[in-house]
Amino acid sequence: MNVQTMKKRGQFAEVWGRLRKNKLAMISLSVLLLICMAAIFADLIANYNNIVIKQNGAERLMAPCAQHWFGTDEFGRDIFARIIHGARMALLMGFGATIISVAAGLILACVASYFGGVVDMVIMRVMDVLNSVPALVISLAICSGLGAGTWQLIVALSVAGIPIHTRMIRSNALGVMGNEYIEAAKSQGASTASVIFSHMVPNIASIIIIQITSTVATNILMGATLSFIGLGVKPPRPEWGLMLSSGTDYMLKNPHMVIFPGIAIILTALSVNTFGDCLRDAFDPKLKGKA
Amino acid sequence: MGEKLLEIKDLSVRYTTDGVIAHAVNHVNLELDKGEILGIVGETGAGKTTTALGILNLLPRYTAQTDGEILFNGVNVLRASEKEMQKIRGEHISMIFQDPMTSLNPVYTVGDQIGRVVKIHNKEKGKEFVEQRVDEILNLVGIPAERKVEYPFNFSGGMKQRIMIAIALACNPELLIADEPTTALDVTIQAQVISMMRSLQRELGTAVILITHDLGLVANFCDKVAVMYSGEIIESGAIEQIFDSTNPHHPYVVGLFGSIPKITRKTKRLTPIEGLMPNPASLPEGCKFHPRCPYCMDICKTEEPEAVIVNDHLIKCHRCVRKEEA
Amino acid sequence: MSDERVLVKVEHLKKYFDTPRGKLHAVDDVSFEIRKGTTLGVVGESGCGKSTLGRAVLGMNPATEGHVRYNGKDITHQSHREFKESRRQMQMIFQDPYSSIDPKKTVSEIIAEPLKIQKIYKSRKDLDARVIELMEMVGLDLIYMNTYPHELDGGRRQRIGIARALALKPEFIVCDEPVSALDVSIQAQILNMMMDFQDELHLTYMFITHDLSVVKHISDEIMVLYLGTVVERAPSDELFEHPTHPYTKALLDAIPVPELSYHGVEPQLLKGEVTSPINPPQGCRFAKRCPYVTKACTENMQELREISPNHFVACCQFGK
Amino acid sequence: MAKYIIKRIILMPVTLLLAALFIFMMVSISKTDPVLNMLPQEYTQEQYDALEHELGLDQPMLVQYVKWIGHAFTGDFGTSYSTRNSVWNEIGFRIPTSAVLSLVTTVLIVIIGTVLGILCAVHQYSWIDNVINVFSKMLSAIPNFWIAMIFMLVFAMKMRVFPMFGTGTVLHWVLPVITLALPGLAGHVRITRSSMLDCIRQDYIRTARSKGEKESVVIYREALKNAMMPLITMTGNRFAMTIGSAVVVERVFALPGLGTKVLDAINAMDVPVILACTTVLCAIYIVVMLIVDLAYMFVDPRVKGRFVKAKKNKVAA
Repeated sequence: MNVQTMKKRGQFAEVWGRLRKNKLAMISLSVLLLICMAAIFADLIANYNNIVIKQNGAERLMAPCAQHWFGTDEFGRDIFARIIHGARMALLMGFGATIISVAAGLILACVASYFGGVVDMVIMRVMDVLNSVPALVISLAICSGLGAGTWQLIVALSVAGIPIHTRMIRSNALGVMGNEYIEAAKSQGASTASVIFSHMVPNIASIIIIQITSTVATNILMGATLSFIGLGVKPPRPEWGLMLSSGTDYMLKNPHMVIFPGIAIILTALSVNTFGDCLRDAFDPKLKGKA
Repeated sequence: MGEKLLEIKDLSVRYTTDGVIAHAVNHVNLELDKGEILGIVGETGAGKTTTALGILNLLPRYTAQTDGEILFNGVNVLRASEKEMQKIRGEHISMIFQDPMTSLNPVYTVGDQIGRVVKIHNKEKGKEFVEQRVDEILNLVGIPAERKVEYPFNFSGGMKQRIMIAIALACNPELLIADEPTTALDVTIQAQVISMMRSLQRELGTAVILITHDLGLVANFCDKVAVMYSGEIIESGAIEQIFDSTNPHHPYVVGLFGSIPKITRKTKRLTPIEGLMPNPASLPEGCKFHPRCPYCMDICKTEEPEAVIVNDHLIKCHRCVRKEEA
Repeated sequence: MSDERVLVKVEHLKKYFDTPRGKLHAVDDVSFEIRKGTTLGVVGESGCGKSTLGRAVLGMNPATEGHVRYNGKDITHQSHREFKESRRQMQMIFQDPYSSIDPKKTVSEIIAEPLKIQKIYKSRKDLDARVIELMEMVGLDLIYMNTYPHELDGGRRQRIGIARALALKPEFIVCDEPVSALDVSIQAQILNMMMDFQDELHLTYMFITHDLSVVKHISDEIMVLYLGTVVERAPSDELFEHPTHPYTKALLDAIPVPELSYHGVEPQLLKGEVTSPINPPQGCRFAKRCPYVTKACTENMQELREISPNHFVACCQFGK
Repeated sequence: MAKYIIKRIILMPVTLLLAALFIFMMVSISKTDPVLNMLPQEYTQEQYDALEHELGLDQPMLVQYVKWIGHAFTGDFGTSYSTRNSVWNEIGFRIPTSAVLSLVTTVLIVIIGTVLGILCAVHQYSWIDNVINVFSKMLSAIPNFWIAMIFMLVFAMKMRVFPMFGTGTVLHWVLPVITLALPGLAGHVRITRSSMLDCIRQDYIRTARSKGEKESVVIYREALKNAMMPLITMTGNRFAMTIGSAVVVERVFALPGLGTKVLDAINAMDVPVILACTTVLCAIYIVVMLIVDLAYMFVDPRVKGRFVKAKKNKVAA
């Protein structure tokens, strides 16, 4: 008995439909995909050992030319190759740290909003204390504790992000918990897990996705900042913040060492931010309505 | 037949959002005399609130297009300048809204908000006149004047609606539009608010347009009734004509009366109207009610019925051709 | 009043909530019985505790004091397993069609949820067949099986809620203001459908509402609540013909009746507003607003006294 | 009212203590052993133990924390590992620099951001709105140390309009404040705009219009006061972000603030100085948060009302 039913258009299919119509979203998405491609195929474009790290004094501080599109740095390494490899680091920091802190935030928020009472109070007080320490200060403390390095940097960025995400997801989760369909599920004898995962999480999924896109950009900037002040990635690994920090000394005469990594950071952060905004409009279009 | 206060001539309102055009109000004609009480009845989406906002010219500027005229004391409100409208709103026409909980500004005191409307329309008068008027109107609506320094969150739903009425009647307007004023209130509080509105109406002689979906309220409070269905007035007349079951009525009105459980009689099953309100973006051809009408004829599907008026009792239906009433 | 066996018996049910400003007496010493196949109407204004009572009877938030017996078995405090087991007999229909349906699930998933939790059907085919059967029962077009609730109007969403409640073939359904959020014409369709189900499936309803004309139409017996206490209980016709408690009289008088004879009629108004349920004073809760208040009213709690067959009133002025 | 203030004031040091504990734990789990790099190349075990005991590193972490906090309250942050003199001399004079930089920038952001945000909200979808929107999107994607470098390159090095490093005249402060303010400004404008738009869509705005109010009065009196509420709490978060990025801007412009000191201390693993700087930064932030909270309480009638009404009820009952 084939029942003529409307095609099962999931909510995400609908959102994708709206996104496709939005020019800005497509541009920012294509830029983002380009950067991801660069990150994934970095080894094919420039071999890590002999181009990205090998120092060759002869071609020191060359301005952008045919052979080196973005010129070379103080050790004669090709900046274009280093930026491509740097993309890998930026995306790792951006998405890696965000996923960890949003996941931790989600778990803490779900536990806090579902059980409420003492559990909620304890978690929230811990978050208040963490929140009373500026994010960068948290990262400074963690970097000084764990020392410099890639995974230490990701840990620092994640921990700095947890309080904000927990607080944001919790307020949305409490909003969802107030609805009667949660009470209806409980009235059917549904287990705690099924109420959280089959009812609460899908309803806060759109908020989490919007939060992820906005935090990725922040983490990319924060990661570059920490590397810039020497607490993030250790040389000789190629990282945009690190390249900028070494570029400060030669800035006056060879500005190219400072311009290109900066543009790379801005391009990535801008495309992620723009895509995040378009995503938010696509998720609940009525927010965009006229006054 | 008193002197004409408000005339709505062939009013149509269309909202366009994201390319979709919704016909909220289609060719509405209404009249209201001084001191008269008109009830506008209809279900969700019938265009009641849109008509009311049209009278105050408060429709959203970008998305709403209006045709036809709304004459208030001879002035066409739809084409009036914003400056002229600001003189009329609050002083000649005022409005109270459905949800008292959100209609008051949470960060200003109650006395402040009532005083604002008095100050706007009596710029030349001093501060004492405003304060004295605020105390006076607060007592009229049954709220102790010393509570005017408190904020809206200190008041219950019923009290907030009284404050809204105080704001609306502070400048003694000629017309008060009440958009479902008591829907959000309990029935005993509704009785208090309605009886207060009735005494104030008699005392100040204000004309009232009461928008509601509760036929009982209309029978109790109004002189004239207009029943709206998907943007059109399908039946209107004095309540003696509408609530008299011996008169012929539009099938929708018959269905409405059939859908309300009676207190006085024991009925086993209600006789509801089948189907749902049509979508304003894709209204059916011919008579808008034909998909749900039990007496639907072929002509109803194609041709829009004429509004037949027999001594002030208007019915818009092909079937209700009536002999000339005495 | 069919003399069928008593399905639900509630004895001295109390439900208190602790608030920073004191103890909130949501439900205070309420007792009643519901016979199988009949409908008990519970009516009262906002804040009278009718919804809390409905949820306490179903065991969703356990009572502070008193007992609820279903078919003789005490179900006041149940373990999660017992609670889940008893869902096969007891279900609930919620008030707000927009908030009681999960917007991120399709219509068939929502209706099938109780069946999945109770793991009744092994194969997916049987499950779908049952969902289709339920949708046809409540008058939902099968085309909507895979649509999302936000595309549907209030009336259809409430039908989904009813289908979900009927999924496990329950005996007893608590309806918490099922039609209050709907338009008059849709309301009539839903009420007719619920009364048909009562006759066909021999259901027992506890119908909670603030709309007196609706409660008179659908219930066999009506209980009037005020600030957590029962002020009057009687068969529906008896209550409307001889309302005795002052609050019931004021309530009935305040309903606007759509008939010409009521034009311009001034109802007998109550003074003031509902008092706070937090740390309520001793004696009758209605004393502050009652036109016939005496000293006796404010001293002791008023018990329900039978003034005529099956007609109980909690007021010292009557039924001496 | 007083009860609320006292509660907040008591809560402040508790939060500071807990925040300091968190930082202390983070910093002290570091693998590098400070005692080692203070000893000469070859050293005997006794010398190691003596120094370790002198620095108090042999006790369990909790005891160290309590001792450290005890001294900190009296202003004695212990002795710096690298310079061997008291930490307070190292950082005491730096606190005003950091505090002034962050406060001035935050005030600048809030004032300009609020004005621009309101402009965007009132003229939604007009050219002003689009221009400011694009700029704020761009600015929020640019790391502020990069802006700092570019400004220094253009204004200080090439055009020599402003001095490059150090403090002294007001000119020295212009570039750091601007570079610190720009990214924060972007965020603040967007938040003000959305808060204003939310308030403009509320029912009481329709009520105000039905009173015959002029449109400007409706926006700037009825909507604005409600939109200000969330902005006050946002100022607190803005100050936190500004303190964070001030550390970096100080490094670029070599301003003698806590930021530069803490960065050098981290490289040299000078634990007491790290602890002192980070805790002082936290203290500044927490004090400002308290002020913001109290300001919010005075402005929002609902919060204030909860206490005033309680008093009045007692009188009335």
